[in-house]
Amino acid sequence: MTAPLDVSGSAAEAHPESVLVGAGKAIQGRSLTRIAWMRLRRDKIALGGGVVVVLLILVAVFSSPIISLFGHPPLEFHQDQIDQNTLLPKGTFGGMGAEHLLGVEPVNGRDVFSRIVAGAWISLLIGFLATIVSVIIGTVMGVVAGYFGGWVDQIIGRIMDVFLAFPLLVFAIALVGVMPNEGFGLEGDGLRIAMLIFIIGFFSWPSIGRIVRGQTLSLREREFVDAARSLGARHGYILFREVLPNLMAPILVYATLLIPTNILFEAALSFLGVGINPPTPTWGGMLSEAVRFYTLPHFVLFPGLAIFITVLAFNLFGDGLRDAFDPRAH
Amino acid sequence: MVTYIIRRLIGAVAMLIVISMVTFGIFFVVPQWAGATPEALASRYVGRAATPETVALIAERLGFNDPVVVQYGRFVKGLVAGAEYDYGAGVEQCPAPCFGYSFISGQPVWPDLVDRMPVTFSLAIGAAILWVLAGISVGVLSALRRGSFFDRLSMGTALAGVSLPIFFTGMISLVVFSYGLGWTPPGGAWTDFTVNPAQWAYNLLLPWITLAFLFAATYARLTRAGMLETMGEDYIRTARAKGLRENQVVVRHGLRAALTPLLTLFGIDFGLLIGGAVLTETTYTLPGLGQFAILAIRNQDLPQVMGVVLVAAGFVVVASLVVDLLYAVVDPRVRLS
Amino acid sequence: MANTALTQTYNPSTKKGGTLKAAHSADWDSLDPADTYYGYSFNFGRYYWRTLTTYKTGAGPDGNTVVPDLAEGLGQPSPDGKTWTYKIKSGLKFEDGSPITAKDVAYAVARSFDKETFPHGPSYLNELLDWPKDFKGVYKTPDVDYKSAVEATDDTTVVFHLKKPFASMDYVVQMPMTAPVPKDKDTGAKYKEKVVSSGPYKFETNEIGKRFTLVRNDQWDPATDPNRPALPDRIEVQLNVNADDLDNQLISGSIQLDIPGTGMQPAALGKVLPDPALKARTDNPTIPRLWYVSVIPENKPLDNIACRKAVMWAADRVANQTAFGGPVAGGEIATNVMPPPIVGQEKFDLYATPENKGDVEKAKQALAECGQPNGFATTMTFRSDRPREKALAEAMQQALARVGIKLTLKGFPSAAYFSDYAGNVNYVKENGIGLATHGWGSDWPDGYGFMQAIVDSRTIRDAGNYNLSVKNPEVDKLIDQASAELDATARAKLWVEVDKKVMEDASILPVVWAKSLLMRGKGVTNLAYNEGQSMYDYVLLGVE
Amino acid sequence: MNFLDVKDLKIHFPTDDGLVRSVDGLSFGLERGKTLGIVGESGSGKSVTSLGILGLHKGGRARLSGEIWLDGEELIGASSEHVRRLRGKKMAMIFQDPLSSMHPFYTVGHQIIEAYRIHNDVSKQVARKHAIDMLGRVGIPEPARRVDSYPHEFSGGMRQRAMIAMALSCDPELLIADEPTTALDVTVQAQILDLMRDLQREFNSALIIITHDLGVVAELSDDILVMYGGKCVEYGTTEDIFYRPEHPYTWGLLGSMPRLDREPTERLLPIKGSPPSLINVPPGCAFHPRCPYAERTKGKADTEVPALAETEGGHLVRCHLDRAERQSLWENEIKPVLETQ
Repeated sequence: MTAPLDVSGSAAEAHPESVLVGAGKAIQGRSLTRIAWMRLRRDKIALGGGVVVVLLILVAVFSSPIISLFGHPPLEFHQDQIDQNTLLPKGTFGGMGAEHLLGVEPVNGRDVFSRIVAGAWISLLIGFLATIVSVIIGTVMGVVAGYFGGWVDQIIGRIMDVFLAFPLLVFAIALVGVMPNEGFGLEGDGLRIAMLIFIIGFFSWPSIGRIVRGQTLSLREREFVDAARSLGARHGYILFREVLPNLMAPILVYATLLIPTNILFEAALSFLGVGINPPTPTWGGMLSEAVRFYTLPHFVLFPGLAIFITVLAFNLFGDGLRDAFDPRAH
Repeated sequence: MVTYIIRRLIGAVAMLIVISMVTFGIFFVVPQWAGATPEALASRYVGRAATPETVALIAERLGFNDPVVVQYGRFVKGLVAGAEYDYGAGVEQCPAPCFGYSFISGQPVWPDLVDRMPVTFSLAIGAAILWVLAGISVGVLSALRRGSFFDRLSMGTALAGVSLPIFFTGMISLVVFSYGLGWTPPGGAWTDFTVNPAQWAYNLLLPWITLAFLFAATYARLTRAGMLETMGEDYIRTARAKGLRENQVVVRHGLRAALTPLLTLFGIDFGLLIGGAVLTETTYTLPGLGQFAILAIRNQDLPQVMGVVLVAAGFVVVASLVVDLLYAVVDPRVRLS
Repeated sequence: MANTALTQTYNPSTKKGGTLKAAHSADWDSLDPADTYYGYSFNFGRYYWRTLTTYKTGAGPDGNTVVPDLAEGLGQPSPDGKTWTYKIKSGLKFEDGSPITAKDVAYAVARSFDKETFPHGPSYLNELLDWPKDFKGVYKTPDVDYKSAVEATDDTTVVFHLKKPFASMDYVVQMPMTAPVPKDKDTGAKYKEKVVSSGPYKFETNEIGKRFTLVRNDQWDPATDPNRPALPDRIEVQLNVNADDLDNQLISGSIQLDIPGTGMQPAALGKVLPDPALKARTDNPTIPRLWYVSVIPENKPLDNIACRKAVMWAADRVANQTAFGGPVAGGEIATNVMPPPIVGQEKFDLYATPENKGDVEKAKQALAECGQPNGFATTMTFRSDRPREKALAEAMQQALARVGIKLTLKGFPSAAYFSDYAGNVNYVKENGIGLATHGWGSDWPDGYGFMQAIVDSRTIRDAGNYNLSVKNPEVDKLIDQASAELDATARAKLWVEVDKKVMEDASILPVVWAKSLLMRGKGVTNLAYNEGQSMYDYVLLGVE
Repeated sequence: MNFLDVKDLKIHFPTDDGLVRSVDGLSFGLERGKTLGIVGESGSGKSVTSLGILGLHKGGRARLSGEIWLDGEELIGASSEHVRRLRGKKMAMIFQDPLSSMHPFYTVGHQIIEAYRIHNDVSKQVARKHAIDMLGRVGIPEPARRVDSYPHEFSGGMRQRAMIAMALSCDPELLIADEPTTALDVTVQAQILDLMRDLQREFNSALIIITHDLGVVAELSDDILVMYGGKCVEYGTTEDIFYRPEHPYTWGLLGSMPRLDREPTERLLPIKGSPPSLINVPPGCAFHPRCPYAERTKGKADTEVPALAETEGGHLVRCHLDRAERQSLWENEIKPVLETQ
């Protein structure tokens, strides 16, 4: 938040904008993106979140080399590390050490570090792509509702209400539970991931939809849209050339904030046992196994921390982004 | 006002119909795409080593041989007019609203749901009280001391709070406080309020706090944002200019306006929660509606799934209606028409 | 000492009184004797029902044999093995004081026929007895006389008429379908809410899905019942208790009995096994249950026996055992189908490999023989809500990868596993399912009781199959031969033959003969492991 | 000593971007029964000044210095609590936008009653009668009924009347009206201004009217203070400002006055550019970047801050130009343009 004058509200007369405009020449003429970037650069915490996000993406993208450097293949068994009777890792702290950085899993002795690194890939992939699905559906629905208004808006509003009233998690579980294992030319993990992306994305669009609708409503009343309309521009032209470009900033901001929500959604589904099929590692899936082995701190903590750090980083970055684009929306 | 309520109720019923159709579709149409026959569906619900004759009998009895539309119609009829259940030695009436009989237990669904409501209600109400109190007070204090150490600390904690999945915090809390320190009861502990209120509260303490922490984080963030916005409003300046004491300015003029938009959110959150706190109940193995829903889905017990989904959706619908009515009371600018 | 209760009665006592506190981590399928099919339910039910015969109580190999309960002696077969007659004792009474007669037993058997009302119960008698064509159960066709199947020829004689000779009738009638039900108190599917007791205890309260309590039934006459000492005054049962919490309560002593008796959760194992004091309180029997992988010959290339053998050779039995819980909590590495507690079982190993870790060379040879020298790809199913089956699938995937067999793993919910997926003929064919995780426990400890349901190809139907892999006419022929053989020793030999045929066919990959790690409750007296029940003998228990 | 004396008032806000000097050395005085108009563009510091007088910056981030004497009491050094007691009773304020300045959730009556009861220990019934009375006095028809209406149920003019009623409910001796008519229709504007004049006479209070529009203060004010960049650039009687203005900025303001005979957007003497940044105040005369006559100072305007100098009879001007030159510019160049038509 960089609004210069915010004196617990009492100096509201000295409005931030007047100062910004007055501070004048330096800032005038710069695009909203540039201003946002300037604000963001000053927000150390958000930048920290952003750096972690970038690191996580790098980890996910380069998971294979990282694993081959520091760990073992995530599916490889190391039952020599396991006590045959209790099925728990023989070593202290879950077998943590140079060989297995974060210890090994009970029963089969798979390397926890490698599985967490490999899990990053799934979490981020689903988080990102599901968000894209939500953004596409949400933007189309929001723009259509906001731009055309009237009964179209009414119907879309009702649909959003239905989604809000849905016990979504229960529903998603039911849906994933009865889904077939082949289809759309995909099978196995590929189909499963595609399905999770679609289901999570499909259930998360109303939040974006509402925001886009609101923004479109206000954009529709602006002069430049009026001007374009009075010049006889077609709906398509106005939507794509006038409305959508102006929606990019809010969409970007709320998409960033939706990613962590979707990552949590995926983790919850995996936790409840309806995520990706084993043995492909996911953080939620690891946590659900940890329930049975709750006495092993390394097995409970590391996947949980992985989720926490990822979600927190996205939240920090998204919050900063939002403040940068619209300080008063906070 | 009355017409508004009636209109909203009609809308709510329409919404529930849509939800019930979609649920029904998921459980009947999707498996049929996958090639399930009535016998295959029926064989889910019989004991092991059932003969083909048994399976055919069960398929007939559960009505799987009828078209989906007829099956759905029967479900709706049961809801509206009640249904009859042949228990062998006689026929039992299941009065409306009859959500049918569980395929697995053969018991009517509704009493089972009613049975589990107190658990979820207790969980939701207790947690709601905690998170509203904690979230709002922290949010208000943060807003008033903006930029202070308290503000940074509490907002940092809140952001961490919204980033922690409840099945992780729940598990950690159980491991530490129940299995480690032995301060709190283990997962699954539940005592009815009417049996022993102290034990009831003691058993729910950990789930309450964990669940409340998650929501309190969100509410603290929103309260703070709302407070900051409100305290910058012109009417707050007016109130100060009148010579009103600062605490009265905050409470009478600031808080009321800042919290009103939270009412809607609270309605939906609370409505969703009393329909089943799936993750919390799973983590703490509490025998509430959320756990019921998960078990029903695992067992593919359609009448139970339909029952719990509709009840849950019904709660949200009712909660949002109540909230909208309350909103009109709180904010005189809102007209119900 | 660990394992004491396997061979002798631990802490023997005849002291009466006290309350036995028991808990269950889930719920009963039903408390109705006609509608239940769990071992613990058969075991526990004897508190409130009596059947024609019952397993001999107590520890040791005798526990596998049946002794009379309601009946005065074991069943009398007719020379052709198609009629079995049981004489019941006199002076028996229901909890309301009314006498128990042969009619009540016959009625109970007849009512259990109605699988629409009682879908959970076993259907052996439905298939074995010669029911009239027009009989649809005592509720739908109350006027049809069912005496062609079961009849009470007088107050003390029950006669069963079978469709074909059957040797193991004494084992079948120890199941609760023969527990008497008074016709005038029968409320069909609602009977489970108020079961009329014929045993030493009766229901005081019964909140379905939550808890129930049993108290003494003063109409039960101990003189008629040498099997049940009936020590506690009261038995309290909690249902749907958190499994981890249940273990902890059992360890700490706040409950004394874990009703399902299938062993402890991993967290408790990690606590109990390393602790000598706690370990001393455990018993670790092998139970008549096999965990196995069906190797389904339905799809290519597993229709070729050499490819199935490649799977046998490639599997890492130690990894499989670990996946299933290790040698203590999981079980003994299984080398053939029939588990050791089955009467007449013989252990043999057609696919012995060094250290049981599999033999890559032999597997590759078999693959070459099958025409798939580089391996092949197939799919393995498991029940997603069962962590051990999941671990087994993962272990199989790792082991088979060594020889180039690529497994895709697919988990399904238990509820629909047999109906829609692994037991559904079309699904298996269309989705190229090659391997499927299964488990099977015997209903009684002889070859028929264990094998028939999982190796007889004639039981295969469209959906809901437990067996899809063993489809061998020779096996079927041997089964018929064994069923009709009235000589016990010869019969046992025939079942071993069946076992060998199946293993030669390489259509079942045995994983473990299950063992359960049972913990004796604190303050429990007179405790013994019963082989027939594969659990502690519940009716013997007393409390200090 | 005047009833109100403001001496060298400075109100600064430290921000991430630097120190914002919203008000930078402002002095003026005002007697009971007199009216002062403070005129300037938005951002010139006029509203910050009024909030400063009311003590509404206390507790915030603002840094205040200088002296504010109200009826013999110094306010900047006084405790917040003391100033709070004076607020609403001794000094009251009317805000620009009556809709946003009244709490939307409370009835108009409730808000007036609240204002009255803060400073008067009376029962609710008494306060309510007083509120109805006040509403009647500001010209609201059927006050007994309208007292229970919510602000959004009033028209804009009515709301402003209600706002005035609220401000006057405790007979304040100093009344500050911040752009009291900006949000209103032109016809309503006149009514409100009339009302304020009448009420001021009735209550004999000192009145400060803050506006960007000289037209608003023309008839009402005794004196006028022109602010630019946080400083006073010209001060004088209304006659001084309208007939003998000496600061080029004042000329610009006069030229910007909307007149009934012209389009509202038409300006005679537009002031080019935008108001100065309060962080990086231009060196020298704050107005010089926009001043058409700046070059006549031979560079002085760029470097040296002009002093506020008295010309005659209390007329103060802050300008580097000679007085003679200013007078001649006014007479020869500006006045003729303003008087066209």
